[in-house]
Amino acid sequence: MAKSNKPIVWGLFAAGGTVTAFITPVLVLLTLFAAMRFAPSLFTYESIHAFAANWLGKLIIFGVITLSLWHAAHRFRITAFDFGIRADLVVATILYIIAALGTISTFFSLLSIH
Amino acid sequence: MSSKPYIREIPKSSWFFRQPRYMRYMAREVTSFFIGAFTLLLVVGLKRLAQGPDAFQSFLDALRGPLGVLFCLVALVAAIYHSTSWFNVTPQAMPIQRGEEFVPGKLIVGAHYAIWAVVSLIVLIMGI
Amino acid sequence: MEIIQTDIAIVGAGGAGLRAAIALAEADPKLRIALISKVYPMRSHTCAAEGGAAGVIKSDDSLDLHFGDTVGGGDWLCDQNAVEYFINEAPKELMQLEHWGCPWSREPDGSVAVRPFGGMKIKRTWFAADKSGFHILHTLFQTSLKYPSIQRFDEYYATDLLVDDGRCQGLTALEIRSGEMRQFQAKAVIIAAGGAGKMFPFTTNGAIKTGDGMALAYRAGVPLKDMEFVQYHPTGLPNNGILLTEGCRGEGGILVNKDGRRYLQDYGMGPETPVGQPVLKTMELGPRDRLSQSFWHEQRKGNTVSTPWGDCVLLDMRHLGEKKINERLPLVRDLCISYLNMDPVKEPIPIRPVVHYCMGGIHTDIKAATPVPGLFAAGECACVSINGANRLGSNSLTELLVFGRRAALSAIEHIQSGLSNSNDGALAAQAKNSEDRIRALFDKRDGTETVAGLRKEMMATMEENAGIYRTGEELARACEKVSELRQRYANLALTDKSKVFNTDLMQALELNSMLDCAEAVAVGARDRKESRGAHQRLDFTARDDQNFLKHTLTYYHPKEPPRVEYLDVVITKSQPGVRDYSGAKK
Amino acid sequence: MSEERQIQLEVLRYNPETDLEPRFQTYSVPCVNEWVVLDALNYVKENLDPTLSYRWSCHMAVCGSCGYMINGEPKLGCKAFIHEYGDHIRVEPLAHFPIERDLVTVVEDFITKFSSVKPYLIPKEDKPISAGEFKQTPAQLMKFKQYTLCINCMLCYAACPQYGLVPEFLGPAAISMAHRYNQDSRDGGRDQRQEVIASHEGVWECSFVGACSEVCPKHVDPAGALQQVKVASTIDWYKEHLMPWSKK
Ligand SMILES: Cc1cc2nc3c(=O)[nH]c(=O)nc-3n(C[C@H](O)[C@H](O)[C@H](O)COP(=O)(O)OP(=O)(O)OC[C@H]3O[C@@H](n4cnc5c(N)ncnc54)[C@H](O)[C@@H]3O)c2cc1C
Ligand code: SF4
Ligand code: F3S
Ligand code: FES
Repeated sequence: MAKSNKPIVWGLFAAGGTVTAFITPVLVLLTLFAAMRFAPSLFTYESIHAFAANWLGKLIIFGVITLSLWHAAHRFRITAFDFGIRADLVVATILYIIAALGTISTFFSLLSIH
Repeated sequence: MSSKPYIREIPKSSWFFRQPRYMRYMAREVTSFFIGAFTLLLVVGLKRLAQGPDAFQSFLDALRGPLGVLFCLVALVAAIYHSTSWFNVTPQAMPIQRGEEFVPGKLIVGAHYAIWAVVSLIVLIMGI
Repeated sequence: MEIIQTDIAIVGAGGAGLRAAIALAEADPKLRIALISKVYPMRSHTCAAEGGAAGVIKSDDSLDLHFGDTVGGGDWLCDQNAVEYFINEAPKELMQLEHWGCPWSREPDGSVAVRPFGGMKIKRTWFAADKSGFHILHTLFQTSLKYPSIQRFDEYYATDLLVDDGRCQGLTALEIRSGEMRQFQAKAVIIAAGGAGKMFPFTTNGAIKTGDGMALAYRAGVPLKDMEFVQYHPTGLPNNGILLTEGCRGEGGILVNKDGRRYLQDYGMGPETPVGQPVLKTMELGPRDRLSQSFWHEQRKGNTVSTPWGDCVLLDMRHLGEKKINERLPLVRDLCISYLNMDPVKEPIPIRPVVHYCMGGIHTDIKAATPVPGLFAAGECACVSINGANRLGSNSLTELLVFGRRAALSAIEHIQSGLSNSNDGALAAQAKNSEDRIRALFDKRDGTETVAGLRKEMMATMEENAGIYRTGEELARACEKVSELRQRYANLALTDKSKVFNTDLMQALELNSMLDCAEAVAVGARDRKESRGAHQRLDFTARDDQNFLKHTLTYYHPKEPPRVEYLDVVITKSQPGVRDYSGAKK
Repeated sequence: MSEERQIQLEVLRYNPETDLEPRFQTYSVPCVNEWVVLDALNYVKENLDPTLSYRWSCHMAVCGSCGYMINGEPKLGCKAFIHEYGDHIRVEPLAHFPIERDLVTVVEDFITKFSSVKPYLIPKEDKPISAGEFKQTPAQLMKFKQYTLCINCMLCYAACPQYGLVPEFLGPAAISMAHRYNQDSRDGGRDQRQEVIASHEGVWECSFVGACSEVCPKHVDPAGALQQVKVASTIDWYKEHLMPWSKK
């Protein structure tokens, strides 16, 4: 029997699931505040830039974003299947490409912030 | 086999209406869409940040509108549902055995909730 | 009719059948083994056994002690050479199960733990919490999956043995799913089809324990031995007969009557032992027959508690505490809560004696061989005579293993003894007869009797007349009634005319088996004019070694009651004595 | 406690010899409240309709024969108490299995899958019987004990939507049983089992719906076992591909 290659992504999915569980709600909450102009001081360019310019900050941002992306991509792949979309390979390819592009974009964005 | 067993078909795209627990499962799975979308939003935001203050400001402006608020609200519900459903099953996926006893699941879940609260609080304070 | 060629066919895939199959597969991988069972192996009733399996392992124990307990427990009706073989093999077999992964409960140092059991002088019962039989059965079933030479025929119902040229050469079985008959051609057959407790209405036995294996052999001319010895287990849930294991008492549970008195001290099992400190072979750890009989006397005296389900005494385990109950008796607690809505941690549980086990069965010698060459039997359906007049708790599970394996080895010896060629025509003709018999039952349209109706009458008869205490008069009535029911069986008509999974037909065949067994019980009991072990007569209250230190053998007759013969008990080193359960100090 | 109640028992009937498809048949059954649904079926069989077919044996939730869908939920007939239901109870054969007849399903698929995971001890080292037992402390026993409690009732298969959607999926009970042996301190057969478990049809078809554990009458928690298997298989994969030197 052929061994499945799902563990590659599943590791990222599981790690991402944990990270998002801890952090995403509060991030969304902050974004919501920003969207509601609730706490103008918060999303200032300076403060965020400062955070992202720091190596530790970069690492955190990279970790959170990429793991969340892979978590979501993998779970959504299965969700699509559960909704009756049987072209698993196509769905998986598209979703993983999106996740990969997001990962690359994040990487380069972070590189260019000094 | 001389008999002819009867096979009940399972509707491929509406099976989850059969039981409430399947609906709960699908709700959990669908959170991934919102978490994915929100994360992509962060990816874009980060890119704008890298492009300079003006670009970032226009990103924020685009966010500020009823649509942005609505999206954030829905994503918030999804994210919280994801967190709770994730924490509630950790003792199953990662049981901890101490000697002859397993650490009670409630304790593990409780610890996760506590960490969650602390992390959220720190980020919130930092953010504001 | 499809013919299936095999070397050895096993009827029954419970503990005994599976153990036999594995022994065959291990002995010679080239042997073709057909394992035939009317249910999937893990549904076999061995799964219900709770308490454990006896075998000498600890240093404070000895084979002699196990021998003494077993023979005395059996009221000296055991064949002592068989007992000796049994206790010698017992530890090896239990150890073998350990090596196959059985999750035995353990001591802190990692060695296997043992618990006390009724009638045993020393703790020697290996256990896996209170699901010992369950774990044994599943360990055996799962281990059997290792061996490709074991070919399973799940949900096949064996109907008749094929005996030609003076030896057993196969059997016929009905594939339940299709309703088709199959002929199994084999050089040897092992019957391991379990007990017959379902002859009685109130029993710990599952629906499948209908004595089919006994009836198979019986009809093929093998005598049934000591069938009158039917064991009542003293502690069954009153509403549905679910068993609360002897382990309850082994762990320290006590029996009290309506006044809270530990009444066992009034029946020769005293003096009273301190609560929570059970003393072996005394009070609550007396043998099952004695305990069940004490209940009967208490009931006569009006000392029982009345419940919606009849008179009961109380099993009190509260003093064991929640932790110990959860650890050692989790299933018991679960069963009490689920089926009686009572928690043994908080309240005493009403219980009453319930039909549990058949000491008697297919007559075999110490090698598990029946008088018909090529036919072997093991497990509860067999009577090698290690249980005598009363089986000790936890000897049966071990017996399945020891004699399951023994039957396998004997079958191989038989095959290797140079068998003449089979007369295929004669076998096919017999198989055809068997098919015709069942077809006739299936096709019959004008019958007046129903399966449920006859079964109810049989059960009522057995309960009323062949229970814990018996009289000659009642037993004569039972004989008459059962033989009448056997005749009325000819008038049975089935309602279900479908071939696929016809449980109406299955139950009709099972009823046939039970009626045959029931008659052997009744006749054996009527003619045994003494009281011994589980067979207690109010008109002959004493044991009579002069006339009845003998095995009853009943021989089948298609129309008439069975012929009864007697066979001497094998005594090697223990002369019949007094069964003493009165504790260390007298 | 023993009051009587008239129950409408609606049972799915199917006779392959005469029916094209299953249909419901309703029986009016006088039930005692402490009864289980199996008692009601037995009442029907004995008093109303001897043609009704279903499997059962132990009546104490240990043989695993009597799994049915009761009001849409996979249950053991002998552990579904009448007093937990209203006056209308619907009994169907276990979902996701072909119906042989009435409440009897075809279970070969489960048996085959169960057998395929090598659910038996593959000892680390050979040891003769005379050398005594493999030592195993209570703590080591505890590590896998829960997974030994499976009665093969297949309720988890009837609950698992992924098994329904992807019939090739090995399914909860089979994989939990493999996990049981993997976790056993005496066992050394994990690598052999992984070939089946880590395959496409193995543990990776599970999306952690969790329904299996919710319906399991023996609290085996197959869902937990499967997630643990995934974690271990993932670690395997990373070890194998990122640290090839760590392979023995
Ligand atoms: C509730 C309970 C608790 C017990 N607890 C203990 C205990 O703690 N310790 C102890 O030592 N003993 C105990 N016993 C006794 C012991 O469990 C049984 O005696 C033993 O399990 C019988 O095993 P077996 O292999 O002979 O038969 P079973 O396990 O009953 O198996 C019989 C097999 O024969 C098959 N079969 C029957 N008829 C046919 C047919 N016509 N065609 C094809 N196949 C057929 C069945 O399908 C089944 O596979 C207990 C018994 C009960 C009921
Ligand atoms: S895991 Fe539970 S539900 Fe599944 S077969 Fe085993 S006991 Fe039944
Ligand atoms: S329900 Fe099915 S999807 Fe997994 S967690 Fe249980 S096996
Ligand atoms: S009858 Fe055995 S599990 Fe229900």
